[in-house]
Amino acid sequence: MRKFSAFAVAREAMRSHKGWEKQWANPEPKSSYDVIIVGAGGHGLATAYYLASVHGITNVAVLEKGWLGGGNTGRNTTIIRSNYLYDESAGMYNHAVKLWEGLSQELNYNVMFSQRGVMMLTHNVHDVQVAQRHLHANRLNGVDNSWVTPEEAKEFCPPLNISKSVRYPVMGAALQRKGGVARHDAVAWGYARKAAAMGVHIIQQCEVKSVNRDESGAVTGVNTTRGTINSKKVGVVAAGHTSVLMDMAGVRMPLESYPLQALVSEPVKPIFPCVVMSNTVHAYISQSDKGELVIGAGTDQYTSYSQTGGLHIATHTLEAICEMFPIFARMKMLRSWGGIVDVTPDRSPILAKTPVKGLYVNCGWGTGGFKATPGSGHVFAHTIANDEPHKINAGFTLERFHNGRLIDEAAAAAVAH
Amino acid sequence: MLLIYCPYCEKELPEIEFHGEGEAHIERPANMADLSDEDFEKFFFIRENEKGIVFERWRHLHGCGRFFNAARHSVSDKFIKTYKAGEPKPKLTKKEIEAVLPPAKSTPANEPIWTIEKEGEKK
Amino acid sequence: MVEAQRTHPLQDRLYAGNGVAVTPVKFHDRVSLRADKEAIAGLGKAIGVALPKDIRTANTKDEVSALWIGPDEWFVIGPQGTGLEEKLNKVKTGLFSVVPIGHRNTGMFVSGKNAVAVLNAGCPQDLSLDAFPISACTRTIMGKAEIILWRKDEHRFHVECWRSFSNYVWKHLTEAARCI
Amino acid sequence: MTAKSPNTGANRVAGKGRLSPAKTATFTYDGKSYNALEGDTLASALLANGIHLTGRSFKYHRPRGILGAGPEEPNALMDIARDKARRQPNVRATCQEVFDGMVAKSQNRFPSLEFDVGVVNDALGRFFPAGFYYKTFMWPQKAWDKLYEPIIRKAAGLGDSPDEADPDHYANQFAHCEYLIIGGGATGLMAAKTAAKSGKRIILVDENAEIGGGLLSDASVTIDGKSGSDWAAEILAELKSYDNVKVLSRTTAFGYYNHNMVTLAERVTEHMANPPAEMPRERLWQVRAGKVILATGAIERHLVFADNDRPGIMMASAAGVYLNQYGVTPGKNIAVYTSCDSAWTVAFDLKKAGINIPAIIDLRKDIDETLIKRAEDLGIRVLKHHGVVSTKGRLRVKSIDVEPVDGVSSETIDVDCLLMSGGWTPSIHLFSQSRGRVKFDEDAGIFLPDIYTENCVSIGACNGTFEMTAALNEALKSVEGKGKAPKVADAVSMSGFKIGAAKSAGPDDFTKAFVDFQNDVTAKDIRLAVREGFQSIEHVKRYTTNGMASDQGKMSNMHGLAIAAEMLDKPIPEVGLTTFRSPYTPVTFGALVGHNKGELFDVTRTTPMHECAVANGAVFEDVGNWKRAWYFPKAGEDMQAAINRECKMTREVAGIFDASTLGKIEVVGPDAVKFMNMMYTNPWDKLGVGRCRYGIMCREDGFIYDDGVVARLAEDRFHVTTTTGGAPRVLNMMEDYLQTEFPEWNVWLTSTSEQWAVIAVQGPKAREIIEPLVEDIDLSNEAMPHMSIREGKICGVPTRLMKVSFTGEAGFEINVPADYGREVWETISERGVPMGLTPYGTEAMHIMRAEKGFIIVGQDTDGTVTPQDAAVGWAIGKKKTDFVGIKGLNRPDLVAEGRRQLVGLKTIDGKVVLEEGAQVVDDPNHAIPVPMIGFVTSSYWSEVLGHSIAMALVENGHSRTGETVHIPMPDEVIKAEICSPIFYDPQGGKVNG
Ligand SMILES: Cc1cc2nc3c(=O)[nH]c(=O)nc-3n(C[C@H](O)[C@H](O)[C@H](O)COP(=O)(O)OP(=O)(O)OC[C@H]3O[C@@H](n4cnc5c(N)ncnc54)[C@H](O)[C@@H]3O)c2cc1C
Ligand SMILES: NC(=O)c1ccc[n+]([C@@H]2O[C@H](COP(=O)([O-])OP(=O)(O)OC[C@H]3O[C@@H](n4cnc5c(N)ncnc54)[C@H](O)[C@@H]3O)[C@@H](O)[C@H]2O)c1
Ligand SMILES: Cc1cc2nc3c(=O)[nH]c(=O)nc-3n(C[C@H](O)[C@H](O)[C@H](O)COP(=O)(O)O)c2cc1C
Ligand SMILES: [Zn+2]
Repeated sequence: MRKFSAFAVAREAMRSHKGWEKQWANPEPKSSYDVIIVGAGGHGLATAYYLASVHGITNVAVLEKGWLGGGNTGRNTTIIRSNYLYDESAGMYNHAVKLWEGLSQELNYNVMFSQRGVMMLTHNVHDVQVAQRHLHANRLNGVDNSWVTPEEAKEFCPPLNISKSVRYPVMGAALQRKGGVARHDAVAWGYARKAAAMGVHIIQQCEVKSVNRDESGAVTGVNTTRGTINSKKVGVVAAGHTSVLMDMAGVRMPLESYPLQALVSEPVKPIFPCVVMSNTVHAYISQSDKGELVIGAGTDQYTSYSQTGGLHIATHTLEAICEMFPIFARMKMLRSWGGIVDVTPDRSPILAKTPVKGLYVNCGWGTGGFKATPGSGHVFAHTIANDEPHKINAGFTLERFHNGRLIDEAAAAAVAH
Repeated sequence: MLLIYCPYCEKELPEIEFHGEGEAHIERPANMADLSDEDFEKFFFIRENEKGIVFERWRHLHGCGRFFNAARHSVSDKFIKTYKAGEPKPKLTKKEIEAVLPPAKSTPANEPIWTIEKEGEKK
Repeated sequence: MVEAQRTHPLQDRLYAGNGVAVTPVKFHDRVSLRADKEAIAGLGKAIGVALPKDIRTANTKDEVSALWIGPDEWFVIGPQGTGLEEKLNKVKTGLFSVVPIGHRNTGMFVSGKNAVAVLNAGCPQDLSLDAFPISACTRTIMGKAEIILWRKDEHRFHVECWRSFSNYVWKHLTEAARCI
Repeated sequence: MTAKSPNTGANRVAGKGRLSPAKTATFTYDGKSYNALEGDTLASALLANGIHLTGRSFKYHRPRGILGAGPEEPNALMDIARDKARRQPNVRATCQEVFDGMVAKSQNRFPSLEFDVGVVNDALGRFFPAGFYYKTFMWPQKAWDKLYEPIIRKAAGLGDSPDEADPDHYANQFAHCEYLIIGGGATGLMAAKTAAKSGKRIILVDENAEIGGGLLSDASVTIDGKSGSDWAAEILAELKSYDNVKVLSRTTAFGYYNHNMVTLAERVTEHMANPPAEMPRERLWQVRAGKVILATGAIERHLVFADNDRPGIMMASAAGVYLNQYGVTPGKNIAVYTSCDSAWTVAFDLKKAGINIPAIIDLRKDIDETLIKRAEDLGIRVLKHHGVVSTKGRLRVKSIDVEPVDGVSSETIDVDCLLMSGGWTPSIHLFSQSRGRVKFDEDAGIFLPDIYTENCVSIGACNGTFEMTAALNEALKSVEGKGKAPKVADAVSMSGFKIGAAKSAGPDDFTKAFVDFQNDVTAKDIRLAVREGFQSIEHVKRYTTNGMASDQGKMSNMHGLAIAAEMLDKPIPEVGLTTFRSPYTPVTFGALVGHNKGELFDVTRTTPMHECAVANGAVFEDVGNWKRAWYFPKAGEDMQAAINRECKMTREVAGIFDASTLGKIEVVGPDAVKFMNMMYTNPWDKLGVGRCRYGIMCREDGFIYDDGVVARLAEDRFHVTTTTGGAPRVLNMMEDYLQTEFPEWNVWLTSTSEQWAVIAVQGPKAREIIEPLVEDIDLSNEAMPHMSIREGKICGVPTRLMKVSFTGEAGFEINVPADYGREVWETISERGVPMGLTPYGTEAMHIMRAEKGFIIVGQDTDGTVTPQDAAVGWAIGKKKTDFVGIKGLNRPDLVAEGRRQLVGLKTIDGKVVLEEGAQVVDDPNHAIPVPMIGFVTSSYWSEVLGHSIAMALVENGHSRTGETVHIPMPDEVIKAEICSPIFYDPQGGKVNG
């Protein structure tokens, strides 16, 4: 892998950029691999990369039905934070943030991780109680998070309307300064490039159609639109499509797949310096390096694999945006789209072994898994390599749904994303 | 915004009058008290989450208030039919299913072309 | 001791302009009536107007009206002091539930040539005469509030909502009227 | 209005165009004042005044001019203002009509449009290939957000965001019709005319100010023997006479959603000099159509060649529009570079208007002889099978170099304007949004509608039917019309096309040949992306950002696709299109928000006694949609002082509280008890008529879902109360079970939350205060014990009077029909206040219930707490064989050791009030992460007890009474003792007064 650098760009400029190599190859699938990862999203690619870099397992195929990074990774609003309530979550997301901090250098790919701060607004007494509970738990878990007054919030985010006369005045906010955003595409591409360089096969346009198992029930491989590919270890990292894939192996999942929409405005000069989210009025917003306001909407109320949803969901969010930031009412929506989010009953992910020998699953990230990408890939690689969960994902099991040991970020009134 | 036929109001009405109520045909076990943990998990947590024909519950919350069921394709988001609560899961005809199959989008990256066989595979 | 008087949630309100008038409906008796098949006929007799079997329609006799809301649900409205509750509870045949909601609900009339346009600013239903003829009624949405919509005439509608939503619904209707 | 006979520009062509020279308007552009004709777009007005230069490009800051005449415009994006607050960036000068007093500014330049320091990016352009930022700015690690990112951000972004709240308002309209016809060109009009007679409801929309589409700019065509524009005008007049037809101009269909919902953005006042205050600026239409007729036409493509982006280089069809519609010529010496017939017609029109046409350069070998003949007759030089290989001129094109397609000898031609045409791309945006599937037509080089998934049809140019007669026949058919289309003569031919790189943009050229103008994507960038392994068109799009600008690639996508396909050596359809998404053109947030702002942003619910609280100087808190009186500060009192007084007075004398927001459900029917037994953990059989009981409701998972007091009014009638926030979801859950699990049970549910105003009168003097106001009810403890209900009268109106207490004091909750609430409250106050009756708010209520250890669902529980955890296990009917939650409750983890259980906490230093949400630990000195064993759910200063009180969920709390735990705060560690949560009147004698 030839190194990326300002110097390399200058050198290539001199020969009109003829010298760049492919960032990843498009190999024909081999007949078998040590590990198959299903799904070339951020989490799948990261898993493959850490299998290679941490565990020395490079005979790995990542199978992708479409184009790599084209799932939720390629359509998310890229909010990164770790101020979750429960110890398990804090452990997972904090682990991820640590990895984010060095990721561009580690991958030699600028993922534009920008710690501009994530501010979560409170609008009523209950919001404040919930925020305080998070703040105290975060502090004792070593997670950065602090309380700011409406005035401090305004200073941190000038477009914010803190007038007392609005319908739901801002009563303060929880601010995680280490939180921020990253460039979604770059994350997928960076992992793909480095993983490919270490020998991982990324096979696109290759849809897994069924999962093969021997008489003992153990996994032996998968049938794809590009033929049968064997492996004793298969990791499913298919987000919205997890139920479909696990079904192929006879495992039923506690998941539902909903459309989640987002939209961007036309690009403007820097106006919005951070990330702001509000659970009570349902909106979250940031400004990308290209200048668009990136705005996340909610899920539609029915399950769907269509990557589209109703306009009323997006407008509901824009109402909240214009209420909190009245100066944006004359901005224009440039494009809207949807993804398919896999939602668990307790809104926490599943990263675990399954009842089927050799089958591993990483799913249930729902509306908020982009932030976890490096951490998730890192511990999932560990789980596959050692057939044993890492202590960070030990709690994110499938069993919790029959013993009831849920990690209920939803019930604890945590917010999405 | 979907258009949903309410089998009680006997009319196609806008989605915002309705409330999605999740997967249909999950009966509450009569012996709830002594259900096994596995069976409770199946009942309360496990979902079909079908990519294809889904059977789901709706409530005409801001209308007649009735709960009812629907058969819908979860990729085209088109309804095959809606039917009253308590009615058995309908057997869908080939014709009914074909009518709601989504065509592939033209980009090769996107969904494969849907065929009746694909539905057939599903138990 | 002086008897406490009612306070109308839309006291002293009035809007007229742009081909629409919005006016509060004065105090009425209202009942949420739920009944099984056997009871229907008797209940109708009791209040002097048959409970409509036709979906989404209202029957009116004298000043008492019964609106079809759901398969076993009717909204009955009559002038204050009609004694709807008492009359209905006298019925002996069939099973039913009578719950007075005269104070839960508040009404307003929307009338004029632009009435439909004003309603459709927040109500997603097709309100053309074919889809929603005279004396049609339905529970539906007005912006972010639930309402009962009842067409009294081509250009005259009766809108019902819960009292704490009435200010919102009023504001929505009048704001829409301004924008016509 | 402006001066006597204002000069509206040197480039007006006498006798051309459709605007009345009488009406003029004045506007400023970059500070300089100009005149325009009313009806001018900003673009036509600028061109009339000889201005091409309108902006700087995104990345290289290259000077850019007006390229098109419609919504596809990538370059001429302006900042348009009426006044300081009414300013909008990135407005297309080609769509925005000039109004008198309009202030327009160019964007993305510093310090000025003519001299922009950003151009260094252009000189250094080769250092900024596609995706360069992914490859650099990585060292040192910290420098990204601190140093590089701010620079990149400053350079990126087009206009400046508005900086003041938008004073305008916007409207929404739901509409239904049998036919929604999108596009008011020849085909759309034909369809509308035909359908109108059917009497069906028809909506015809067009994004332009004037309806007529291509016809308006077509000088030659005749239909029915009339000029195209006259024919259009006649139909329009006819349509206006039908009241089943609605015609909306300035209205863009921007989204095609499920089940034939199409959304329209109507620009209502943006063209007016003084919009009436009442009028909305824009209106959002949400149209549910029986059938959608797509007559959206086609958009002309540019040609991809070296330096094809200089100001003065523009689309041929645009020049046709400016000349024939606005009477403006874009230049005096105009060459035409094309691969499509329609551009020839434009050349002829210009020539006839007296403009010099040095040459028509056509890439094609064989060209329709009649075109060549007409060119010769007009004395226009024709360069067959030639291409433009370079252009000169910094702020405006000066000259072009022309070469035979397969030759080298180049010739320089001086021009002040160059028109180009790469042929037409059908507007299939909306069709694709409807999730229809397209197919590729090799011969015409266009994607066309193939499989439809909604009830819609494409007709005319958007269906690839460029021949007008055929298009009109499609229109007839689309609405089940009979007969034949009117006779068409001299229609413009639109055949001939070029997609991808033309000569001088080839693989081995070092030039900048632009594919996407706004995002500065060149042919080179597309090739680089493919070379680097970005083989999916979706990857190419994202790596180069081709088609991601505010024009969404209306002109560039086909070129990008063709260049990528060539590199990949794959046929175009195999590479495929990127996904079309809503909106078709950008839509103002305000329009999407519509009425739902300010007062209408969300419902504000107030209780019947709200005005009484206001009169008492209440401070309100938001609880869901409700405004609830939080506390009642007297002059000079802060919150703490007020609530201390409210608690004290209530406990010593009496307090009055508005509890109307509590949810109420009337459960009626012979099976009511059976139903209650299923819904609540409690048993209900033994609850006598006239008695009340506190009930707990779980979900099947066994966690507390809601609670409330339930009163039995009759054998078959219960008055159920729920939490304020829980009311709707509890009723929904009850209905769910009733309708879907137990439909055979005879019981009905009705929400009575708002039927009853609820006035709580609590405290030692409560009875004394209300007794004289009550009729037909004996209030004595014997006749009416704690937890009972009676029906009778108060203040002469019916009441459901409950003897219940959420404060621990003897007290009543008086339910009266809501409209009476206000006067009943006032009457009670008139009598009680002199005796010391004190209004108290939700905060005092919270304190007093906490002093009694009563939980608040949602504060002391969070959806992970079982009745046992919350110390209300007694509310579970031990003998019951079924109720919602009976299994969930007994799952392994819910009965396991170490669950968090609700306890009281007494701080060792009673003056210290714990913070709600503070975490409880055993070992405060433990290194981070510190194991947490619970948290504080409720905490208050208790004035009555003289010390702080708190409730907390603590691991194994129920068996740890008396033990000391630690609550670490940022600056200190607080010690507290685990105790019973019942702090006040543990024996509970007070409720009996
Ligand atoms: C609109 C939106 C906004 C969001 N905002 C945020 C946010 O702000 N912050 C945050 O942290 N998270 C956010 N999320 C969630 C986040 O995007 C996801 O949790 C995360 O990207 C999941 O990554 P993944 O790699 O697991 O899934 P994906 O990126 O979806 O990858 C799964 C891949 O599996 C492939 N696949 C599926 N089936 C098959 C098959 N049969 N064979 C082969 N391949 C298959 C898919 O094509 C896909 O590429 C958002 C999501 C959406 C949709
Ligand atoms: N300038 C020309 O020579 C020219 C241009 C177009 C069409 N034609 C010919 O004229 C005949 C009929 O043309 P047509 O009617 O198919 O196309 P048209 O271009 O004449 O009309 C299409 C109209 O639809 C409008 N439109 C497009 N998308 C819209 C949207 N989303 N919302 C609202 N309005 C929208 C356009 O502004 C345009 O006014 C065809 O034979 C075609 O070949 C000629
Ligand atoms: C953070 C972020 C920023 C985006 N910015 C733009 C943009 O500036 N312009 C644009 O056309 N699309 C933008 N998109 C949307 C993509 O074009 C595309 O809609 C999205 O990746 C979903 O893919 P699909 O629409 O092809 O299904 C952005 C997407 C994300 C996640
Ligand atoms: Zn209904």
